[in-house]
Amino acid sequence: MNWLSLNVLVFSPLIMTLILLTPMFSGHHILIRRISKGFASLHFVYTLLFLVFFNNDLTLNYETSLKLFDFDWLNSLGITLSMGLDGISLLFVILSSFIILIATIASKGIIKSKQSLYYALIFIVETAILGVFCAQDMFEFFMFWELELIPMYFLIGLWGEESTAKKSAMKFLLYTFFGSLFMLCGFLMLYNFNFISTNELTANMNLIGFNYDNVPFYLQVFASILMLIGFAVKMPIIPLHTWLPDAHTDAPAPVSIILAGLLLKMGAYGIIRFNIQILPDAFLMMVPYLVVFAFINIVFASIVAYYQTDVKKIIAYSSISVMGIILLGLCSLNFVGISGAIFLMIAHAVISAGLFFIVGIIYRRTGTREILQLGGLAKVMPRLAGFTLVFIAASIGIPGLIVFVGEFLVFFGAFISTIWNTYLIQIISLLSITVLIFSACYALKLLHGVFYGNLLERWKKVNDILNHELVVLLTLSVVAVLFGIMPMTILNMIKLNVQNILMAFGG
Amino acid sequence: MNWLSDISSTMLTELFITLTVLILAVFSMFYNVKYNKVSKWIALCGIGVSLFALKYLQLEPIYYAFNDAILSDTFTVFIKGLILISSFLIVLLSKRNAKQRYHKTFQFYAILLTGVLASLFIVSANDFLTLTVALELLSFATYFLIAYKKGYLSKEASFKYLVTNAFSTAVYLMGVSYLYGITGSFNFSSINNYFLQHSPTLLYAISTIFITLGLFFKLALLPFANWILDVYEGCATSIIVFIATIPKIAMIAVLARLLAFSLSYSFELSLVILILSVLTAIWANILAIKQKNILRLLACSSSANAAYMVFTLTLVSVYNLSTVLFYLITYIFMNIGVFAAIIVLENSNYSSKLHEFKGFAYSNPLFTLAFSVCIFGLAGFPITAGFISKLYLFSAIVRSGAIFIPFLLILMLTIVVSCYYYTNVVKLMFEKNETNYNEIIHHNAYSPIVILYTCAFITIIIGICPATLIEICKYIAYNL
Amino acid sequence: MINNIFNISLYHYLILSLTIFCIGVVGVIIVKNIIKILICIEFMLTAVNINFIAFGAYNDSIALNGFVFAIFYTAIGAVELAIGLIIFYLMYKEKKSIDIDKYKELKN
Amino acid sequence: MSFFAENLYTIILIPFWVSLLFAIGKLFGLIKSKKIVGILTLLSTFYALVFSVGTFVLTIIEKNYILEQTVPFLQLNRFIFDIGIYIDGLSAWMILLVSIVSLLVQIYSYFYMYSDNSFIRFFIFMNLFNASMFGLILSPNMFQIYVFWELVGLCSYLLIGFWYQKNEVSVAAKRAFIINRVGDFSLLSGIILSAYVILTNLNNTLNVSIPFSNISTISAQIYGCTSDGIFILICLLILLGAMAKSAQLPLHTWLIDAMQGPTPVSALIHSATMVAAGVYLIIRLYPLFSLNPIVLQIISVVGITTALVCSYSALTQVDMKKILAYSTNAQLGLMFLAVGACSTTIAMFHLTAHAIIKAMLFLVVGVVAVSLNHNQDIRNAGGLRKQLPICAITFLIGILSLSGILFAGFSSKELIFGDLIDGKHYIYLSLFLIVSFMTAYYLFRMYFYIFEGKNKFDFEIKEPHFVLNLSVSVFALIVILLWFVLPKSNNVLFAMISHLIAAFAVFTAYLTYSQKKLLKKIPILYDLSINAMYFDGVYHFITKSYKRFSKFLYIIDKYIFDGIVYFCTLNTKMISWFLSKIQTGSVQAYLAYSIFILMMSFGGIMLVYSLIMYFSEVQ
Repeated sequence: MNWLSLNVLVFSPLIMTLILLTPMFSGHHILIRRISKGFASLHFVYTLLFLVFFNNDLTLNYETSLKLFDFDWLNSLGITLSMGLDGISLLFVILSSFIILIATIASKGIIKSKQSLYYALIFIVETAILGVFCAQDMFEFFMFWELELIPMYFLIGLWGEESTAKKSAMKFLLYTFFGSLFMLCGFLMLYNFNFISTNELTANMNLIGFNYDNVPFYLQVFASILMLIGFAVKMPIIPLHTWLPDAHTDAPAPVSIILAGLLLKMGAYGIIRFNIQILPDAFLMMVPYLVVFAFINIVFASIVAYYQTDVKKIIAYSSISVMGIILLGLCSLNFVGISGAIFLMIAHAVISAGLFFIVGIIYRRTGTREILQLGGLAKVMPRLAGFTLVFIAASIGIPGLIVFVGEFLVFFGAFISTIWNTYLIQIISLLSITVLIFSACYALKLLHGVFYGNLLERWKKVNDILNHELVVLLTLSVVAVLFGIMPMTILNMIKLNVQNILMAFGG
Repeated sequence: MNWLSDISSTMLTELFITLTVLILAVFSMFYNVKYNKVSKWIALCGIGVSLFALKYLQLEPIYYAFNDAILSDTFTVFIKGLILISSFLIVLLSKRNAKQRYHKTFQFYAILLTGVLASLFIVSANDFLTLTVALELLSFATYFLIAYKKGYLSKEASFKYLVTNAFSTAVYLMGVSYLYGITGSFNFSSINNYFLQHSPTLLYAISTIFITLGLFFKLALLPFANWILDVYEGCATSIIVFIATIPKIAMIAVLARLLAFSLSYSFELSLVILILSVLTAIWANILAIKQKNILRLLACSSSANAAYMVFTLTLVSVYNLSTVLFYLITYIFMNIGVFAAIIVLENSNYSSKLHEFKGFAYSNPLFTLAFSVCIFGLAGFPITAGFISKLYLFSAIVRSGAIFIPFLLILMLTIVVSCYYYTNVVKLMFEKNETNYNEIIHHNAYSPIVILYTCAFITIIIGICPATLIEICKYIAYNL
Repeated sequence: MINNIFNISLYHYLILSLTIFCIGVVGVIIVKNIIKILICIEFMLTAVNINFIAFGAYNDSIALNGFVFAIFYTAIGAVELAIGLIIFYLMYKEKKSIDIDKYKELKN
Repeated sequence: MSFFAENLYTIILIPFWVSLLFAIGKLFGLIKSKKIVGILTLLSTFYALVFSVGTFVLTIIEKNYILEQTVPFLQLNRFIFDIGIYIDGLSAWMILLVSIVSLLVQIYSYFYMYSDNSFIRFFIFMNLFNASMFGLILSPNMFQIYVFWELVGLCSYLLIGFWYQKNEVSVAAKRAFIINRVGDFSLLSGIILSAYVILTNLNNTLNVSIPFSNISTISAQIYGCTSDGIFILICLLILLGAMAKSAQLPLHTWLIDAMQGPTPVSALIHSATMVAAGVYLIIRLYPLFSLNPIVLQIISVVGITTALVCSYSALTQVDMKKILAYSTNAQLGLMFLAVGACSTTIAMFHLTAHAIIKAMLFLVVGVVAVSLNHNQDIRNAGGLRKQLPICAITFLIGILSLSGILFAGFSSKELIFGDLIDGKHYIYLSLFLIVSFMTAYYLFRMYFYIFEGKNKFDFEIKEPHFVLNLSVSVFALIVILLWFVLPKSNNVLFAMISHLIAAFAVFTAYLTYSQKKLLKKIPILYDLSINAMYFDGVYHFITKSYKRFSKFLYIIDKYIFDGIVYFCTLNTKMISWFLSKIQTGSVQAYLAYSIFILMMSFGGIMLVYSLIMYFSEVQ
C-alpha cells in the first residue's frame, strides 16, 4: 500500500500539463487528445485503487506531508503541504477524477483550436480540485482553491462560444477571487485564534483548536461568516450567484461539465470542513439564517429557471436550486441530513455533467441553444432523446435514479432535525419540498421545448449521437441508475466521518 | 579617531562605488563614442566589487561610526546587498537607453551610480543630517536621470519630479526642525533616549507626521503620489526601473528604522499612516483601471504595493518587518521582470500602449508565459511568489490585532480591483491581432530577455518553496 | 544681545519661519511664472533654515548642531534651484514660454 | 400454492428487466421483428397473472394469510427504509384484478399498435408501467408506495405523450405530469410528517415509514400522541396525494387530457389500474383515517362532489373518450364515497366492477374510433349496430351494468345503496341517485348516437381484427360472471328505484337524441356542462400567473442581484474616470491636492487629540 502516494495522485496532472505544453506536441491534435484521454483514464483507475485499500471502518488518513526539494513549504509559519484522505474527501477525489475523464472524452468534437493548451489547462484545474479535496492545511486549501481560477478564466474566455465569453469569464474570475479573499481572512483569523490559545503556529485543519476563554464568541462568528462568504460565492447562494448563469452559458460544454460538476462542490465541501468541523458553535448560531437562505436558493432558482429560454441557463439555475437543497441538508446537522447532502453532491455532479454534455451535443449540431428555435428533435435524434429523458427524470428526482435518494434524505433529515426548538426548520423544509413541482415544470419545459413538438425545417438533416458521445452518456446513466438502486455503497463510505463531524453537536 | 576602522566596517561598499563614479567621470571627459561599451563594464565590475566588499562590513553588534552619523548592522548590510543587486540588474537593462546619446554613456552610468551611492548612505544613516544630505543627493541623481531621454516629455517629467520633491523635502525638513527643537539633537538613538525620559507632546506627533509624510514622496504614497504617473510615462524605461526599485528599498529601510522607535510614542502617527496607505491603495488601484498605457498602469501598481508595505510597517511588531522585507524582495524581482519585458518590447520598437499587446500569445508563447508569470505574481495568484508574499502580509496584519481586520477587508477589495487590470493585460495578449504577425527581435540586446526569464523563474521558485527566504527575512528582522 | 534688549523669544522666530513657509507654499501654487515658482520653493527652504538656526540658538547653544545643518542645507537648496533652472531651460527650448500652464503634456 | 406467494416479488422485477431489454435493444437497433416484443410482454404479464391467481387462491384458502418479505434499501444509523412485498387479502385481490386487465389490454394493444412506427417504445413504457403498478400494490410501507407512486406517474406521462409530434398531446402530457407531481409533493410531505411524529413521540421503532403489517397499532399510537390539527394535516396531505392520482375534484382535469394518449393506454391506465391506486391507498390506510370521523367526512364529500361535477359535465360532451373519462371520474368519486360512508370492501367491489367495465368500454370505443379512421366525435358516427354487431352488444352490456341495471355494476351499486341506507346518510343517498341517473343518461345518449339511427359517414367500414373483438367479448363475459360472484343483498327497494331511474334516464336520452334543439333551450346549463365547469379556465389562469411570477422573479434576479454587481463595477469605472480627469498634469494642481491631504490629516489629528483631552477630563 506504500506505493499509493497522494502526491502522485494530486500532482501527476500538473506533470502532464508540462508534457503537453512542450513544443513537441504543437502540431497534431489527435495525438494530444488520445494522450490526455489515456492519462485521464489511467488517473481514474489510480484513484479507484485508493478505494480498494480504503477500509471504511477506520478513517485511514494518508498523512503525508509533501517534501518538495526537502524544504517544508512554510515551516516557520507552521504551514506544511500535508495531504490526507478520509471517507468524504476520497469520495470527492474519485468523483472529480471521473468527471475530468468524462470532460476529456466529451471535448472531442467541441474543442477545435489550440488543443494542447486546452488539455494543459484542464489538467491544472484537475490538480487544483484534487488538491482542495486532499488538503489538510488551511493555506494549502486556499492555494489550490485559487489555483483553478486562472485556468478556468482562460478555458471560459478563449474557448467560449458567445461574444460575451470574455466578459463573463472576467466576471467569474473577479467574483470568485473576491469570495476567496474573504475566505482567506477567515482562515487567518482561525490561524490567529490557534496562536493565541496554544501559542504555537500551525495551520493544519486537524490540529487547529482554540479554547473558548481567550477567543471571544463574536470573533468566532465573524470568522465563520467571512469563510461562509467565500464558500457562498463558490457554492452559489442566492445573493452571490450571478456569476453562474453567465459563466455556464458562455463556457464550452466540457468546461461547464467541470464547472457544474466539481467547482460548486468545493464550496459545499469547504462548509463541511471549516464551518461545521472547526467552528461548530458559530455554525450552530448561524443555522436559522442559513436555512432561510437555502430555502430562497431552492425555490427562487427553480422558479426563475422556468422563465429562461436558453437551455444552458435553465440547467445553471437548476444546479443553483440543487445546491440550495444541499445547503439545507448541511444545516439540518443530523446524520440523515448531512449524509443526504453529501450523496446529493455526488448525484448532482453526475446528472449536471450529463445534462451539460447533452446541451453541448445539441449546440454542436444545431448551433443554437434557444428553446424557441429548437423543437421536435426527438424524431431526428431518438437515442439522444432517450438519454435526455433519463437525465431529466433523474434531475427531477424520480425514484430509482440517483438524485431521489439524496433529495429524500435531505428533506427527511431537515424535517427531523432538532437543532432549534422553534419549528422554523420544519416549516421551511416542508415548503422546500414544493421544489418537486417547480423542478418538474422547468425540466418538462426543457424536454418539450427541445425534443417534442413539431420539427423545424432546418433541423431535418441533423444526425444522431456518435459513438464517443454514446459511451459518455451510457456510463453516466449507468452510474445514475446503479447508485439510484444501491445507494448504501456510497452512504457506508461516509458513515464514520459524518458521525465524528456530528460529535461536536452531540449527534 | 580610528576613522580607518570606521570606514572598513561601515563604508567599504560606498567607497568602491565612489571610486567607480570617479573613474567613469574621468573617462567621460576623454573617451567619446568609440569606447562607450566599456562604460557598462566599468559600472558592472564596480558594483560587483562593492557587492564582494559587503562581506567585510560589521554584522553582529551595531557599529556606530563617525560619532553616530553612520551605523552598520545585519539589516543595513542586507538592504545594501539588495540595492546593489537591483542596481546591477538596472545597469544591465539600461544598455539601449544609455546608447541613445553616444557621447554621454559614461555620464549616464556615473549619475546612475551616484544615485546608488546616495541610497546606500540613506540606508546606513543614523542621524537626520546624513539622511537629509543623502536624500538630496539621490534626488539630484534622479532629476538628471529622468531628464536623460531625448524629447520634451522627459524634461517636463523631471521638472514635475523636482518641484514636488522640493516641496516634500521642505515638509520633511520642517518636521526635522521641530524634532530638533524638542530634543536638541539629530541623532536617532539620542532622540530615542530623550523620549525614554520625557513624555511625547503634540508637537512631537506633528513633527513625526511631517517627517513621514515628507518621506512618502519617494514611495509615491498619497500626499505626494500624483507625480508617479507622469514621470513613469515621461522618462526612459530603464530609468523607471531605477525609480521603482532603489528609492523604494531605501525609503522602506529608513521608514522601518524611524517608525521602529517613533511609533511607540505617538499613536496619531500610526493612525495617519494607516489611513493614508489605505487611501493610496484605493486611489492607485481604481486609477489603474482606466489606464491605456502599460507604464502608467505599472506606476499605479507600484504606488499600491508601496501602500501595502507601509500599511504593514506601521503595525507595531517585529513580526511585521520580516513580512515587509519578504514582500519587498519578491515585489522587486517581479517588478524588474515586468519592466524587463517592456524593455524587450521597446527594443523591437513596440510602443507601451496596451492595445499593442494584442496577439503576442500566438506569435511568441515563451515571452507571454514569462510575462504573465510576472504579472500574475504582482496580482498574487497561487504558484507565484506574489501569492506567498500577500499571504504572509495578511497573516501579519491579522496577527497584530483584530482591530485591523476592517482595514484588511478594504485592502482585499483593492486587491480584487488590481487582479482585474493585471488579468486585463494578459487577456489582451491572448486576443487575435488582426494586423501584422508581431515577432520580437532580440538581436540588439539579449540581457533584458534573460533578466525576464530569470525573474519569472525566481517568482515561480519562491512561490513553490519560500521557506529559506522567509527564514532569512525573519533572522534579519529580529535584530534590527 | 539684541534678543535680550528687544526680548525677542524663540516663538517670534518660529512664527517668522512659519509665515515665510506659508508664503512659499501659497506662492508655488498660485503663481503662473515658473521662475517665481522656483523662488517660492527657495522661500520654503529658507524658512526651514531660519527654524534650524532659531532652535540652535535658543536650545542647543553648545553643540551648534542647528547651525551646521543650516549651512549644509543652504548649499543643498542652492544646488537644487540650479538644477531646477537647468531643467526649466531644457523645457523652455521646446515651448518657448514661461507660463507653467503650457507645460501640461503628460496628463490623466 | 405458497410457492406462488413466496416469490411473488419476481412479478415486479420481470417486466422491469423486459422493458430494460427492449430499451437496450432499441438503443443499439438489435430488435428486428415486432413479434418478439409482443410475445415477451404477453409472457411476462401471463406469468404475473398465474402468480397472482395462485396468491389469491392462497389468501382465500387460509383466512387472513399475511406474508412480508423486505430488504433494507436505506439504512442510516437509526433509520431504516426498506423495500419488499406485503401480501394480504386486499393486495392479492388488487394484484389479480390488475394482472387480468393488463393481460387482456396488452393482447388488444399488440394488434391495435401493430401499425404504429414507434411500436417498441410503446411496449418499453407499458412494461415499465406494469412493473411499477405491481410494485405499488405489493409495497409493505409508505416509503415504497411513494417510490412506485412517482414511477407510475412518470409512466403515465410517457404513455400520454406517446405521439409527441402533435403539440396538444405534449401539452396534455406535461399538464398531467405536473398535477401528478402536486400529488407526489403532498404525499411525500405527509409521509415525512408522519415519520417525524413517529420519531419524536415514540422513538423506539426503527422503521420510520408507516409499515402496513401493524398499521392499526401504529396509527393508534400516532392518533394518541398528536394533537387533532396535526393528525388531520397528515391525513389530508396523504389524501391530497391520493386525490391527485385518482383525479378527484380539484386535480381532476388531467384525466380528461390523458385521453390524448392511445386508447389501450386509457383503457389500462386511466380507467382501471393507475387511477385505482389512489383508492387502494386510502383503503390501505383506512385504519389511520377511520380514527377521526372528520377525515372520513372529507373523503365522502370529496367523492360525491367529484361524482356530481364530472357526471354533470359528461352530459353534453361530444368526444367519445371524453365522455368515458368523465364517467371514470364520476365512478372514482363514488368509490371515495363508498370508502368514506360505507365500508372498504364495498369500495373494493365497486372498484373491481368499474375497472372491468370501463376497460371494456374503452376497448370498444377504440375499435369504433379505428373503424371511423380515428374520428372520435359521436355526432358523425351513427347506426354502427349493423356494421359492428359484437361491439354493439358488448357496449350495451357495459352500459347496462355501469348504470346499475343488470350484471356487475348493478350488484356493486346495490351494495353501496344498501350500506348508505343502513348508515342513514340520506343526503349522500339522494346525491348518489342523481349521479346514477346522470350516468345512465349520458351512457345511453352515447349508445344512441353511435349505434342507433342511420350512419352519418360515407366510407366503408372494414371488419376489425378478430382478436380485438375476442378480448372485448372476454371482458363482457367477466362482467356477467362477476354479477354472480359479488354478494347480493337483494333488497327489492333498490332494485325497483334504480330500474325506475334508469328507465327514465333512457327515455330522456332518447328524447334529446331525437330532438337536437331541445338542449338549446337551456343555454347557461348547457355551456356550464360543455366546458366542464370552467375548471380548465382556472388551470389556464394558474399556469399564466406562474409564468408571470417567474418572469417577475427573473427580473428581480437580473436587475437587483446582477444590478448591484453591475452598479459596483460601473461605480469603480466612474471613479477611475474622475480620478484620471483630476490628474490634469499641472504640478501646481498636484501640490494643491497634497496640501489638501496634509491639512486634512492635521485637522484629523487635532480633532482626535482634543477628543482625548476632553474624555480624559470628563472621567
